[in-house]
Amino acid sequence: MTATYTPSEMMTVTAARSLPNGAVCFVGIGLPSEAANLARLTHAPDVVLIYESGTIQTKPNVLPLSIGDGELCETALTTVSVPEMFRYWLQGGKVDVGFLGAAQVDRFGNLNTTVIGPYDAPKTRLPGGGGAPEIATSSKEVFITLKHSKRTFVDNPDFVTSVGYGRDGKAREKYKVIGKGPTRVITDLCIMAPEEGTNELIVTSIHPGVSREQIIEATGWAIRFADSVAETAEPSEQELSILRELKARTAAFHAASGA
Amino acid sequence: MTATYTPSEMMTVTAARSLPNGAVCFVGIGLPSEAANLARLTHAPDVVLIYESGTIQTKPNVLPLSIGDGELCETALTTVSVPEMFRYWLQGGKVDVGFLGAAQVDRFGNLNTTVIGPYDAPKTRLPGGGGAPEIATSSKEVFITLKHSKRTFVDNPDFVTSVGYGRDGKAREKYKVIGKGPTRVITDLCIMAPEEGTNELIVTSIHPGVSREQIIEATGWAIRFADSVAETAEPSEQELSILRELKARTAAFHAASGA
Amino acid sequence: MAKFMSLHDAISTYVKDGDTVALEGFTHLIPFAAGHEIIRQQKKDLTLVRMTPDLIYDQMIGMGCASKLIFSWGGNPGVGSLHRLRDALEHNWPHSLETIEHSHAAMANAYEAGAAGLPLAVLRGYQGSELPKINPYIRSITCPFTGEELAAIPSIRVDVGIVHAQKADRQGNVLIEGIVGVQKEVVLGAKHAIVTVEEIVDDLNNHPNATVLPAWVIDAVVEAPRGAYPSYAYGYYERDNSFYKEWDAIARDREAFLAWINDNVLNVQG
Amino acid sequence: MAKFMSLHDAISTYVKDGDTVALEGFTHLIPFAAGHEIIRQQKKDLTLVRMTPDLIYDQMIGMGCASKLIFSWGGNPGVGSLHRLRDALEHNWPHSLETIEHSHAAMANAYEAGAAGLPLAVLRGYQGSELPKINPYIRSITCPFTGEELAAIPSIRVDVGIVHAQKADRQGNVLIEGIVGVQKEVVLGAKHAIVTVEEIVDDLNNHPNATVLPAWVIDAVVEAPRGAYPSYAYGYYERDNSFYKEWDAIARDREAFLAWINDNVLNVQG
Repeated sequence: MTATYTPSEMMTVTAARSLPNGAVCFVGIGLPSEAANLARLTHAPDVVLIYESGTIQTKPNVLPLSIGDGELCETALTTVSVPEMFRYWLQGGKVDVGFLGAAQVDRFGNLNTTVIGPYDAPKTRLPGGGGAPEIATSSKEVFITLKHSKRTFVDNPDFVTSVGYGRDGKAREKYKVIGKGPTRVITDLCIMAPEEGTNELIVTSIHPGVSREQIIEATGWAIRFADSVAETAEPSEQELSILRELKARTAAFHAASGA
Repeated sequence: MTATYTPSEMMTVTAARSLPNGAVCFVGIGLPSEAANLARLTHAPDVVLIYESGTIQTKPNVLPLSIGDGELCETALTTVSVPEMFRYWLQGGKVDVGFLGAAQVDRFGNLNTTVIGPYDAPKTRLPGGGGAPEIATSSKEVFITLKHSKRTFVDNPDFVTSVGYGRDGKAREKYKVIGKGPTRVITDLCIMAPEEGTNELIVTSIHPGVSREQIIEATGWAIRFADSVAETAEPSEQELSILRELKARTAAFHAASGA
Repeated sequence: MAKFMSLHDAISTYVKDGDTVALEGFTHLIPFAAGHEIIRQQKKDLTLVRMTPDLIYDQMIGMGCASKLIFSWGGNPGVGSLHRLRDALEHNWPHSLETIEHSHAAMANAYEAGAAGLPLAVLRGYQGSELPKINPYIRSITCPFTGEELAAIPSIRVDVGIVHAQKADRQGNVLIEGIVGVQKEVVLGAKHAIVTVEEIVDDLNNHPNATVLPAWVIDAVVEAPRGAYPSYAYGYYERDNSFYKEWDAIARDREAFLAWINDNVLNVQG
Repeated sequence: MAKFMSLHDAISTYVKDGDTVALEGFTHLIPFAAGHEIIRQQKKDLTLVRMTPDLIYDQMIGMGCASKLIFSWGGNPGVGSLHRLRDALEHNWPHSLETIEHSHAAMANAYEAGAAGLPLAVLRGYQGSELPKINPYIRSITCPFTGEELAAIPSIRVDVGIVHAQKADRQGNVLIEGIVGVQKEVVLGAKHAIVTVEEIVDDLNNHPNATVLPAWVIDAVVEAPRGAYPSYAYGYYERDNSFYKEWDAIARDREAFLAWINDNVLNVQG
């Protein structure tokens, strides 16, 4: 019997499964935070979650709305200053996986979170880089998770805030000291990975019930598929119930907070 | 009635009186520590004492033997890491007075704590710079205290560990960002200060009962005297009794420690 | 040496039109009370520095206090955009706003270097990012030992640094606990520092390695209970995540924004 | 990820002849037990790094473990000289010792930069000092914003970092309190880290901003009660200042030194 689940749940569960137990993960807010905490509550109880607010090895009972909710500090092993977080823990090479979301990603895994349109006369001003530019380069590898659409998977973005493999796919060859870059992109439709040799993202696994046409339609460039494309395993009942409980706890908590 | 006191007590009391109440003082171990704590226990209750071990605003009940005795931490407002101490507090410009001792000082207030004889084939290997090279340059001003003798007040030292005014008296003109340098040297015979224009140390005050000849005899260069030389005020009964109690407490504590 | 002052007097004494000002606090301990007082006193032409402008700068920018913003992430955390910031950047309302944009790592390093009295911060940063193309203050140095090229940015040393903390003792020493962000760095690197606190106590009762700002690095200590609301103060009250969500609708609309400021800032005693 | 190991196994597993090793602890928490185990295992050709060599390196140098010393203040604090260090430098006994000499500020910055993963540390240091004349690793960089010349030195990232701390929990997370020195930095910048602790406890019970080293930055945790004696462990025992004074006479004389080591290190179980 397969469970009933939404594409969004499929994305979160798949993203969560990517994280190995024991990995040290620098967690972006939103989808990455949801996935990383689901991993911790399921197959990866010893995953180490770090947030840029300085909270190390945190185990929030509810998902934080911001990157610095009190819950993160209260459940952390310890909390360090923000300069120390970026200097010792991220730049110091302690992070196995940087887990990022983005407004836009291109075929080489470059992320735009800065601007749509010209920088000086923006059509849409996005929030900006935050921790991502250095999470993208100082983590040993990077996972990216975001919803799949032509607005998010774009060709030739207006800005590269955080590097994947650069606009030519070869940016990482220029730098001596840098992580591997994005090794996996998880969406609500599929899993992508950089193709060996070109570093172009190609589809390596398709979620159950999703067609190749759907993926092609939702991607802003001529997306290619690996020679052998897997079908992503469905979420288990247990994963779904833990995820749903987490989200319910979170909603109840944030509705009541600030009193 | 004048009290009976030793030249060493005269030196400590005079050094202590130099410190204004409320000054932030980066304290070297030994004579400076004795003087700075005497100041705190007498006329300068709000002097802020900082030790390079990271202890800030410390109020030791007994004099520490080392720069990092437990007493310093237990009586401090807070204790920071050693990198933070040197970066934020010293280099960050928070220190009014750097209070230093030395093995040797020359006519321009340069300090040698490194070596007697050639560096590569030392006659006597001294402990080295420790905190002094940057205390000498990052403090707003520097006080130096040491016993007066031809071994300590030398012409052309074998090494300049921590700069006063340089071997030519003009070193501070080269640097844009630096404190004023040594403004006062306190010995068991007299007080010296840099002469305006030349920056050469000249005697500005002579301790009671000390002759000019004694000072000349104890100085390794042709020491000069200010046009108007004061007589240093004697220690008061109160200063002496507080100093003696402090030293007695200290001796008793260290004899009993480590149990 | 810290003086105890009213919020009104602290802001009017130390914050001048045209100053470079940082109200810091990383999600936690954001000095909203102080920001509101700056709005009430109609300060102008400020260069505002903050890693995450958050609602407080959205409000100050919307009220025309700022001519320039130095920042690294300008969103409403977990909610979406800062609409007043966007309105300034996209439509010059209420007037144009110059920006200098960094990454978090760079700004955290710049505050650190400012506290350390250095003119620049050095980090392994911005590799492959296009931020250096639009920010002329991102340059580089070459390591004389390895030949590696590293990013260099100016340190941050502001005219006035403003932070909120849990406690001050009666001498004006301040304790900060929990997510401590860049608060120590902004204060140590500032020409003048204002600290608002939840309460003034006899004894900080602090851990030996706690984050304590001695009174002699602070100019003004202001008692401002709930002074970080709707952000939070660890040990006192929680973040009002609901208000952060509600802000999205308020700030989307210029009239709704002005009405909110009128009711909640201008017509409120500081 | 930290493993609980015996002192013997931790040293024999991670410390190899020829390694660059730092046993740190600024006056407080000096890892004497670990240093003695290195002597017992007769490690050779080590490059020893420590701001203040203290008695522990005096002993290791006297027993011929080191071929090189990187340091910034080589005295017996409050007492005088380190006679074994001086004998090595002045008379090559038991053999010659190369030195690289810095100031405290420089070494503290170098450890900080090592923890931060940088190849160099940048500081406003060594102005007017003659140390750059005898240390070729003191160079400079020029600030691209102000033109100021600043000192640059290589960061410190050792093969094995060894520190002593108060407590580890049963997962191997370590709490350090009091004078924390450069302990965090040496561990974070090291290829391998060994931490000896006073005791292993169920819960660190730590303050939210305490200095905690997570188990995943440590290779070996060793229970070594009184492992910092004759230095001290805040909350456990005080510094034996009397022994520091007595050491002066012991270390002055080669025979007395060898006898002391024989009785107190070699013939003692690790």
